[in-house]
Amino acid sequence: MTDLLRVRDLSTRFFTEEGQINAVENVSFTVEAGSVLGVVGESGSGKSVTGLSLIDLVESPGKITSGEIWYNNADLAERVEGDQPEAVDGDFVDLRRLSAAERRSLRGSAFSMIFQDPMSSFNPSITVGEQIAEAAEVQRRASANPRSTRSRTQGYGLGKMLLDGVLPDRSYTSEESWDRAVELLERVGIPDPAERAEEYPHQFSGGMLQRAMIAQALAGDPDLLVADEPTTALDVTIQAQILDLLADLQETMEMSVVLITHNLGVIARVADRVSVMYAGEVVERGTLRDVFDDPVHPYTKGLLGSVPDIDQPGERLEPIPGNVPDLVDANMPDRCYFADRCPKAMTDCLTRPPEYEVSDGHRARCVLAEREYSEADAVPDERLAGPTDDGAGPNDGSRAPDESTAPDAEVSDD
Amino acid sequence: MSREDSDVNRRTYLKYVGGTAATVGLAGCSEGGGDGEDGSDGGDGEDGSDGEDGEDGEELPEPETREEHLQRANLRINQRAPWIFLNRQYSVYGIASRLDWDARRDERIEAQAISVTEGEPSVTITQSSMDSGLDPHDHRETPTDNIVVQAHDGVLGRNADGDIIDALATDYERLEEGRVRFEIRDGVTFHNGDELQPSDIAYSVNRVVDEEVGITSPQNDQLAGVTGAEVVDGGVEVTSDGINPIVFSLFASYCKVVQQDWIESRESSAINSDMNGTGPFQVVEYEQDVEIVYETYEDYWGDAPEIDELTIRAASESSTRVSQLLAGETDLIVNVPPQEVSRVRDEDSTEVTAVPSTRVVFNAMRYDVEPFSSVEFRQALNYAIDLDSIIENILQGFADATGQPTLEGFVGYNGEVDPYPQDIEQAEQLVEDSGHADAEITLETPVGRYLRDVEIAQAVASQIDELSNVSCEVEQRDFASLAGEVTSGNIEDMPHFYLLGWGNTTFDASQTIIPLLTSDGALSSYREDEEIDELMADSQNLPGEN
Amino acid sequence: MISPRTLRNLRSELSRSLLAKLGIAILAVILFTALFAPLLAPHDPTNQNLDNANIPPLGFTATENQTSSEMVDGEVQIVEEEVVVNTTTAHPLGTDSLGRDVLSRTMFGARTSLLVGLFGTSIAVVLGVTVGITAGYYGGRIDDALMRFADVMLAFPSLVLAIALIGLWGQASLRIPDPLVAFGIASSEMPETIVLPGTVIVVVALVNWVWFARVARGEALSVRDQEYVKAARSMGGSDLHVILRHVLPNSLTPILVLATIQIAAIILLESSLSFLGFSGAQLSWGFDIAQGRQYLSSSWWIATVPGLAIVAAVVGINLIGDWLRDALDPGIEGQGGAP
Amino acid sequence: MALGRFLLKRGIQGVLVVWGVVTAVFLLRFITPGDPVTFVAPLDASAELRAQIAAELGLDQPLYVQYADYIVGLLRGDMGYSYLRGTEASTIVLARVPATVELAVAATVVAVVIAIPLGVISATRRREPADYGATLFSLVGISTPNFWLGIMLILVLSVNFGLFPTSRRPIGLFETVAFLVTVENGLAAPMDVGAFLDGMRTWLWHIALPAVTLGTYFTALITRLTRSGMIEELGQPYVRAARAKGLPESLIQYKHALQNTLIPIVTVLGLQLGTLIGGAVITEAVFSWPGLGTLVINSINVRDWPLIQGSLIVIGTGFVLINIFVDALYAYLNPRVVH
Repeated sequence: MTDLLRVRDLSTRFFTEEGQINAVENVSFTVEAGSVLGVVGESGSGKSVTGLSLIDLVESPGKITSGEIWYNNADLAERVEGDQPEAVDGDFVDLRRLSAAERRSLRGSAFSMIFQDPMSSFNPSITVGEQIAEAAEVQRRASANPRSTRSRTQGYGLGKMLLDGVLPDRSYTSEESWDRAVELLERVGIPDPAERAEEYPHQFSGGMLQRAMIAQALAGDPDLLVADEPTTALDVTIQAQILDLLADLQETMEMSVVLITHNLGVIARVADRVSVMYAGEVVERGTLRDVFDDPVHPYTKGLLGSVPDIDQPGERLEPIPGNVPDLVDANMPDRCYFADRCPKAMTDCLTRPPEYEVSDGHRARCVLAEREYSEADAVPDERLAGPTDDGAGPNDGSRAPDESTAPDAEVSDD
Repeated sequence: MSREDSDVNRRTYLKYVGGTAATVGLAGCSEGGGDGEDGSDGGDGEDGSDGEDGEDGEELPEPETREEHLQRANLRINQRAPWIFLNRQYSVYGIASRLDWDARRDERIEAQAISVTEGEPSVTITQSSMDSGLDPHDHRETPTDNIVVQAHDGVLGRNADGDIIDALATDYERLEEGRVRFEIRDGVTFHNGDELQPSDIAYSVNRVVDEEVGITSPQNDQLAGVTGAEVVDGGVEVTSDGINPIVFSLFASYCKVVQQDWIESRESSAINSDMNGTGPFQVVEYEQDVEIVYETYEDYWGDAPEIDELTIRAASESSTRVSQLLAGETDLIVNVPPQEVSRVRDEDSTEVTAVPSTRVVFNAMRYDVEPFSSVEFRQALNYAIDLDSIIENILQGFADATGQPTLEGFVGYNGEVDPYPQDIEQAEQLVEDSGHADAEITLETPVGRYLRDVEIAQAVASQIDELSNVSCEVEQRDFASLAGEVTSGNIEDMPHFYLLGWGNTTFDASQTIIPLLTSDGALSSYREDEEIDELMADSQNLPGEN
Repeated sequence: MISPRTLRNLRSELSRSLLAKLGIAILAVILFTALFAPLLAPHDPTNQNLDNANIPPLGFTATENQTSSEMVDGEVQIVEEEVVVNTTTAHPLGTDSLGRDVLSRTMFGARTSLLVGLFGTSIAVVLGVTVGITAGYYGGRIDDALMRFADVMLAFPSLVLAIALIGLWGQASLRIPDPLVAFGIASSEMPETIVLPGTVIVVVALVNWVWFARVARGEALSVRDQEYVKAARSMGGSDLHVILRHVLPNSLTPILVLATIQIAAIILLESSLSFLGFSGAQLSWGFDIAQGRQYLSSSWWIATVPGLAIVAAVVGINLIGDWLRDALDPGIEGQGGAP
Repeated sequence: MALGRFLLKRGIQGVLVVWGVVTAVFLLRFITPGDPVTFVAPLDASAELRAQIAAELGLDQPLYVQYADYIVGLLRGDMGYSYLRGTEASTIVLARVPATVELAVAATVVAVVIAIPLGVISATRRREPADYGATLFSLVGISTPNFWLGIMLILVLSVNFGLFPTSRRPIGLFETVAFLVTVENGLAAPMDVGAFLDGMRTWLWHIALPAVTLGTYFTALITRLTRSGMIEELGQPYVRAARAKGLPESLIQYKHALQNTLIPIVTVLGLQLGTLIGGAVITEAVFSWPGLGTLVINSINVRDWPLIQGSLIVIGTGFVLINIFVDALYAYLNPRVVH
């Protein structure tokens, strides 16, 4: 399986009033072509920001501060080699070294993204068909003259808009991209797509609109689809349909998917490989079987421990005590971020753990990958009461179990 | 500009006024001797004005002629000070240098008298407002008059200096008391080509004075005393109740002649949007509220005007009018405010001409209400005012101080009477004498009705306030409501102390004193003064000189 | 209402925004001048001195050609002397057509105009918001009736209202004794009373409340269908409670934005009413601008100085309005890729 | 048909509004001082003359009788006769409508063309010089008195530089267009393009300065509304989704964000346009533009009630029509309302 994407030490930070927030901290992972990578973690673990960073959608006050994103695209590499040799390594191109305009030109064509709430991801006053046709139109114009990014962004000023206001609102989009939109709607299983294309977002059900959003993401025939909690806002039956649709599309269009969710059930159902994120870091990654059947990192175990197993219905669920740290740089301790919540915390954990290789492709950022737990090295709690405890976060340091926000591994819509 | 040296040419000026004997009649001005005059009357610069003490009617000889009656009335009014006498304002015009035209005293602009030294013979005039309808007998505003006069003639007319000249009448004479006769010029045609008939003239006069004929014309007081007119063997005879001494000067200023069947065959809207007169110009194009364009009328009976085309427009904002003149968009503008005069003069293609207008501005005081009922208090207020500084600083010299209701150059003007000089001690003394010390008064003024009205009122109020024993404030009033109270007819509704302006284009004292200062005057604030009532009644029954 | 978080936002927004600091500075100066005008003003603003009328501000020369006319044998000769009117430090911003000090008048004018602006706007806000929210919240027939009434009010030129009301109860100027002068802190020649044109304030409010009604109605409409409002009503919350708790706070920001803009319109409206003789106040920016209107081509400063004062006041008020809005409505700013 | 029912309902409401305006004027006449006869008759007219003129004008009857006659007359399309001019009030008032509408629309166009791009730029480049510049420009624009700007423009652009005519409206847009489309005795006259172009140039040159003067306040207001609206829209999730599609930034700003921003602005635009019909008094006076504003003021000054009532009917109708148009446009722009 060739790799589509290799992410090396990606860091994204937010420079806000409260201080610098390290949303994503030296994250590395790879996405194999035609496979589904599941990115799982509690909310606030930096998984969404990772997704946004991939397609360069981090807006102020956030910025990608370091790291490389190698994208396997032969003709892009060839094209870029001319003026940016250092950005090319074989067929791979480091997107971070490209210009913002070039990165933008990849959005929609190489990468695309879908979000959690479909209703707020569509412009309420433009028909769904038109918005999808727009996506198709951008690609059509790009392919018409690949040379200039200018043509794709060919000016759309006030004058054009006034004209638009007068003429029917298809003026930016051509007939051809409209048909493509209808075809896409049909492809994602929306009944009588031609009529539905003329309707507005508020006339669609949540599930239908999510399908429309997927259709829109496929307009440019992307290599990689980043899906940020695509099913969270939907009820169970619809969720299953959407996951099936994603799986089906992924095969037929040889498209890789990065599925970001907090729901282990969804991961188990669709993902080929998994990255578990905690406090901005990938604490464990590997194949689905590695991570689910042979977890090494206590946090992964904790996550899996809090999922009811269909085979042992009576089993007691084990929530993970404590809370996710608030990622404010000044408060981040110089040790394993999970130490204060880790049942097996040892003295070795007081230093930043590197990423150990458990087996081929299965890595974990925990000493337990190298050695066994021994009571003697256990670390008393107060030593761990580092800056994370007295942080501005709501928790008052006490680790009373009932307070912990157990990751709702349940497949339930909130 | 001190008062003394201008005194001399005021005498010489007198001869200009139509035919009045330059009587210096009144035997010398008596000194002092008024009753109740105990304080020293050491006003600064004793310049022989005899107006500063109380009643002293007895010593002066009885007036005989009409003129002397009017002059005596003016003297008494000055002494009893029913008003604070302020100033007579000038009409200030801006004209293109290429124009040759003399401004008239009666604020009338007759395009017939305009000639062009260079450029095309087409002139544009910009007034401050357009007409309120073209019916010559159905308006009372100067702007409308200026538009109507171009296309109509009267029975008589006036030259630039105000002398009475013939117009549609070739000869006029007084038959007996209450009846005068006009011989009518023949060969005169209206713009629609019809001949002028004596019946047209009789009809025009009756349309003004008799509400059964045509409309209830608001001009009937202009022909005060005239009761009717009729055609008598080819001429027109006009009847009046009483001797009506100034009937000829009335016909010289008012009553335009219209064609009877042209008027009677149209209803009000048509009459108000077209004109068919005998005047030197005929209407070519009329856009209500915007502009009116005339061409010369070829078969005009008089000498043809020098210009071919005349356009009259309006711009209410004074700075806009001046800008139009400077930008060459117009040739003659009215009411150039004092502070814009230098701007017009700096431009070499334009200049300013000014002429004393027939409008006087004053502060009326109600005779029947404290503290204005006391003569001393009213005189004190007159002494408090520095007339010259108001004229110099607010009106930039474009005005003359006045001491009496009648203006210089008018029949009945009393040359002996001078404006009150400013004399603070005398004023404060008189206030003490009046028994109204520490009075608090409010001067009500319209806003934007007369040139600098609010500023003049504020200046007057502040100068009164300077007196140690009087305090005065200004209250702004919307002109409609103020005028409503002033013309309400009964004294109770009238404001106590207010600023007003009054224009009188008959060049005769009676048309100012009767309406404003006699017991049965329509808007009089000063009643029950038998001497003045009597003087005015007598004057109306004495034949005037002309 | 003012939670610690809002205060923090206000501070942070202030630290960051240059314009907000500018706004506060301007308004502080104006309020200070308005409050202590009798102490600060170099002259009594109503003190006339006709001899030194129309003196230009420092740094500007005006060769005033004093025109005067001479009656020479019946003809009016215009005599024009080039009089160089030298500026004096006594009147840094020059004098008006009656020789009154423009700087002092502008300082005192601040009081009247700001009070007119303040009272006028607040009456308009109260009236407008009540009508607007009732219309938006209840909808249906009430909404139509109130909004059509608003149309009638909008169609009415402010002048017709002004004349009628002045006819009804006169200028109704409120005379507030000036404490500084009363207690002898400031010199006694300063005017003792602050004159507020009562009728004008009412007229100005009656003309402007409709804008607030429209905005409040829009907000009420959009808030009414929100789930949390339905929830509140379903829990038996009285309409008034719901309005005060949910609708009002929500519509505060747009009302705030509109209020800061309308204050300018209100102060200028007072100016045009003064020009037409309807404002009781004779010591306000509006009155001076109206007076100075005729002199724009010669003594331009008479109208321009109070005009600039209005510009400064409005700029100050609006910058503060922006600052408050940006701080109170963080939603706008923090939409980016929050973690 | 939704649109038909909507128009009918609003039409009826419109009639009510206009009727409301006329009734309000009659009510105000009870308390408004000043008698129309003062201006028809001379100041020193005798009591009988006043009585006669009052009778002729129908003022001697009680107000409610005058009201009844007026309403009955209105139904027959007769607005009565102007007291001062003796001609039909309807012809006088209607003659003023083209000039007013032209100026109101021109001012709006000036505002939209300048304000919207300015608003967008300052929203997209927040806290950069462009934003500060636009904010300050709009604040100064909002607080500049109309007449000050008007007179200054005339003094500088017309008199000094002669770029523009100082004032007046020599030809209307309607007459200009008429050159193209005049129909003489049934058949279309040959198009007089020369005269049309000439007329167009004259009209444009004469309306330029008044439109800018009147439009400035308008421009400033819309700039501020566009800016705050755009900031809010650009923060919406659908903008991020649009970027995810790779759409060009300008398309996102103008087609997506701006269109949603304009929806609420359209209502404000409509209301402002409405106030310009009767409210452009000062600009009309300064530029001698024969509009309704000056007619209303002059009629009020002389208490020419038929003209006042006629003007208010036209202004009220204008308001109603604009409101209907604005609501329809609001529905067209905002699909959630119609679909």
